[in-house]
Amino acid sequence: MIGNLPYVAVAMFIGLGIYTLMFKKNLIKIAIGVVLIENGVNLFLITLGYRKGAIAPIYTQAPSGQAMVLPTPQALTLTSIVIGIATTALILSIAMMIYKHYGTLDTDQVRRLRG
Amino acid sequence: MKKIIFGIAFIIFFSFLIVSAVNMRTFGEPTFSEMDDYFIENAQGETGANNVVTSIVFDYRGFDTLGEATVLFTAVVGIVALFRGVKK
Amino acid sequence: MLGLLETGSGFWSAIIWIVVVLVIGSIVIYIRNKGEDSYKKNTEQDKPFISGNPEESKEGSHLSASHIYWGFTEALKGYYSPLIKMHTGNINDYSSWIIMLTVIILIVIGVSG
Amino acid sequence: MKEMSRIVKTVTNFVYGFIIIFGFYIIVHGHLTPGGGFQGGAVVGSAFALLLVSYGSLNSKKFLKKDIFSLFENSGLTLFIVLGFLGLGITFFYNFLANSGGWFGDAAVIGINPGDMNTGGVIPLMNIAVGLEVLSAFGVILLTMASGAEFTKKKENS
Amino acid sequence: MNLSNHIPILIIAIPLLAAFLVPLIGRINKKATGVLTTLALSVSLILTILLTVKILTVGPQVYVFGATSPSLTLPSGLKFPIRIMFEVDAMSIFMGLITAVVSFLGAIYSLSFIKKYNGMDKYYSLLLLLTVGMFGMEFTGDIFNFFVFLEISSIASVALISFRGVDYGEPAEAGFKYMVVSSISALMVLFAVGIFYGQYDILNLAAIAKAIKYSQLDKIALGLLIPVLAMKAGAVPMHMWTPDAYSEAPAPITMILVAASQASLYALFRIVFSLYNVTMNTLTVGWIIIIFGLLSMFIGVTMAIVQKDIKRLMAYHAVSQTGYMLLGVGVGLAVLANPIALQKYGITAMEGGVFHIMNHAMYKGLLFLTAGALFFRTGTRDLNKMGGLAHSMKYTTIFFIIGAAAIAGLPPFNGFASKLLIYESVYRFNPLLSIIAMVVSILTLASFVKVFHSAFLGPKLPQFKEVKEVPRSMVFAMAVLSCIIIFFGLFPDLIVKNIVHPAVMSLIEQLQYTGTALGGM
Repeated sequence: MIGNLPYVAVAMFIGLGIYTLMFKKNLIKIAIGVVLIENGVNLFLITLGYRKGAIAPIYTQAPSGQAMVLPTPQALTLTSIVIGIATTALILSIAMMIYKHYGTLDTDQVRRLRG
Repeated sequence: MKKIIFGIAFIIFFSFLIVSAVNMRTFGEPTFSEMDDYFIENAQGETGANNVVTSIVFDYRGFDTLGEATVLFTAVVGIVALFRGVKK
Repeated sequence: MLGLLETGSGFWSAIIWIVVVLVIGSIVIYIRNKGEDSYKKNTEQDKPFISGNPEESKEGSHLSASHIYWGFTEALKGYYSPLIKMHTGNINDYSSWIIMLTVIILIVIGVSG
Repeated sequence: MKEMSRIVKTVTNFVYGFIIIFGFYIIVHGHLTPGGGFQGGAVVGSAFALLLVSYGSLNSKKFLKKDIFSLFENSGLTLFIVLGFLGLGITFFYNFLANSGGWFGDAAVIGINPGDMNTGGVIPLMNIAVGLEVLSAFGVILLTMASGAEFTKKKENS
Repeated sequence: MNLSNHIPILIIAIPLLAAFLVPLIGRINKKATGVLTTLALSVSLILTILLTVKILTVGPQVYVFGATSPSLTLPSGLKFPIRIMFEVDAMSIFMGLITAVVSFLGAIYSLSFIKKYNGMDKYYSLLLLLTVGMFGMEFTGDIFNFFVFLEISSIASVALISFRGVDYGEPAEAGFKYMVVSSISALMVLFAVGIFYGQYDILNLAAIAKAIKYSQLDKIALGLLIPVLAMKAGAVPMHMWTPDAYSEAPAPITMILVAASQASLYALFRIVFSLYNVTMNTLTVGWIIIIFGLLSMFIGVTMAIVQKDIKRLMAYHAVSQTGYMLLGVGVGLAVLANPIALQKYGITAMEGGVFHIMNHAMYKGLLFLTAGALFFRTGTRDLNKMGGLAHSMKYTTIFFIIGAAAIAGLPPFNGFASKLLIYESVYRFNPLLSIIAMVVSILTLASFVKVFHSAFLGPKLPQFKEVKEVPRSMVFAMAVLSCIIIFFGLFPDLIVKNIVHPAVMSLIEQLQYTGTALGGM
């Protein structure tokens, strides 16, 4: 159990993000919730690649005789971080646009489309 | 009322997350690592790059990287299109 | 045969259907063309009869969309009012429904094995 | 955004060149040391963010041009996909330069070594293409959102 | 260099290259952007048709990126693929065909439709990127690559939905809602990818399918994947983003969005059939999908009846029609472990569901285009303000009648053929489901009668005196779709036998899918 603490941290991240999405009423806070889930998932991927006592998978002047951590999760995380940046930038821009037209960021008022 | 139901749903979801976290394999001891061991051993010979992560990003999974650059491009075009009427 | 779709318990062919419709349609048109004997053109019979009331202007008589099926929605009020209330348009509810369904499906899958 | 005090501007003037050079170092050495096109591009992008914050969005318009950034972005991406297309003789994204002896074509020493710039095949070229794309994408995003912020604020007051 | 081996990547790479070039060309000449887009998408369409012919005659195709040969999935001595690969089988190319047709016609329709907005080059670039994302989702054989393309398509569609966000608030609101829900779905997919990677250290779909053990964690991954992909497809009760997004996007984009949500539906089917298949409890998961289908059908159509906005009404119908697909394929899934029932009615039900995907993309696309034509000329989407438009827009009226008859399942149009397959096979599974499906069909007809009456019939209204027929490129796009609908309606057996049946079989036979990627081990 205690060895799996990083996974529990991932669960906390995702849980907090979901909580923000479900119960917070501010559009910027919702964007933050999305970023929280994203960071949780990224942490999950990078956690999967860890190997005890291993070094980064780069051969340039590496210390000899040591195992290397798994490289694939690092590549995947890199990809998903950049995707996350793109998502966040777009969400925030749209939130700015909504603020211009509605004059508010409250989710209870940003609902002209319903029914 | 609605809030209570959703709150219960959230708590159950959170407990599922914790269960899956505890059920995950032990941290730091991957059970299978054949694909990654292949990369660590052969990346230098096949791509000539010292950095195994970079050789995965641009060679073995290069198409993902194209997709990722495309996502960034899409977001930029989308943001510029969203603010397109804005002068200064 | 071209156009013959096997459905497992029968078949469907649009070509046959069109032929049948053409035959029946021509019979109907034939009967209709024989006509009603007592009908005369350009008399009282041509005018619309609205229980003796005068005919409204053409523009005023167009029924707009929200009046159509008024009775239907009125009769099913008990079904519609909670349903429309469910569509709040609130983004929190959108994400909450997803989590809700995820939980239900996780439980169902977990129980059934 | 308003411009900030003279102290901030002076420090910015002193620092931003180093940040940009460091970013380009990370981009170019992506196949040898930790880093690569994305990371280096993000570092250069942070230099732009620093300039934008310290000089304010109106003043920084004079030296950060959105048009040039978007031109760079498109050309970086086009270079990237063209590099993918060039491998089409064998497969899309085939590393046709690796171990060929030409550009970036030296075979790497297997095992631990001090690093040789002239290795990696298309990887360094792709690093540069992606770095160009990412740094200009950051520039465009920052500038657009900054001018958008002015725009949305103005409407609120009127 | 034999180009015919490279068709799967060329279908994606050519629109992608065009998407990067469009902003560059837009600096020189704005008008050329539309032409370039149409050209790239037409090349893509032709290549898709060529690939369809090849797959139906030769068999599934794989394409490995960066390997020494396109079909070299396993380098010597390895048991699993290490590179990203495309795996295009009959089901993928079936969806790819829909994507190609719909996006090509959308681009042609846009040539006239988008003229009144500025920022044309960005619009076309995003349209191409959306198409690329859909193609990628359908062709890919790698689960992380699927996530990347899912994000491309959702970000491009968000940018297109909020394209009018400068001038109006509602498009920005719809875009925000769609962005949040699609990020949740994409991140849950990524979480599931992490779960698979952590257990098996593979990212290839076929290799995971071979290794899968249906452990506790696999169950959680399945429970995360089903709802989020069903949400992207617009299943009730997670459908609320659908009417918002569909009604606020420009009409040609709405047509493509329908196909994009079907790409998510395809992913759902691919994960359930090709990844898990009989390792899981197919009866339970089948019933989950059937219940999704029933709720979508019924709630979608009843909500549609009370709508006053024409595109919102059609969007609710899109939800309702998605229910038919889920119902048909769900019945097939429920009897997957039972070979006798599968032969008797399961395959027919799945044929109906899969055939309905294509039919729905065609007629719902046509209906959204007619709604766009009405909006183009009258400037409103409110049904209360319309009336008497049949006098001035004759072609649009005819196309609307064809589309409405097809969606309501009136013979001899294509909607009837696929609905008949679903009714007759589902009846043998459970008669009640079939009866509900028929009632929904009647209600669909009723609500389209309402649209037809209030928009097209009645006297010519004074405020619409100047209204005339829409420009030629819009009429062309609608006419092509109508011809496809009529052709499918007259000769459904050709389509079902030659395209739909192989697609269904490629879903059912998991061994064929894994064998193609892993060399029949």
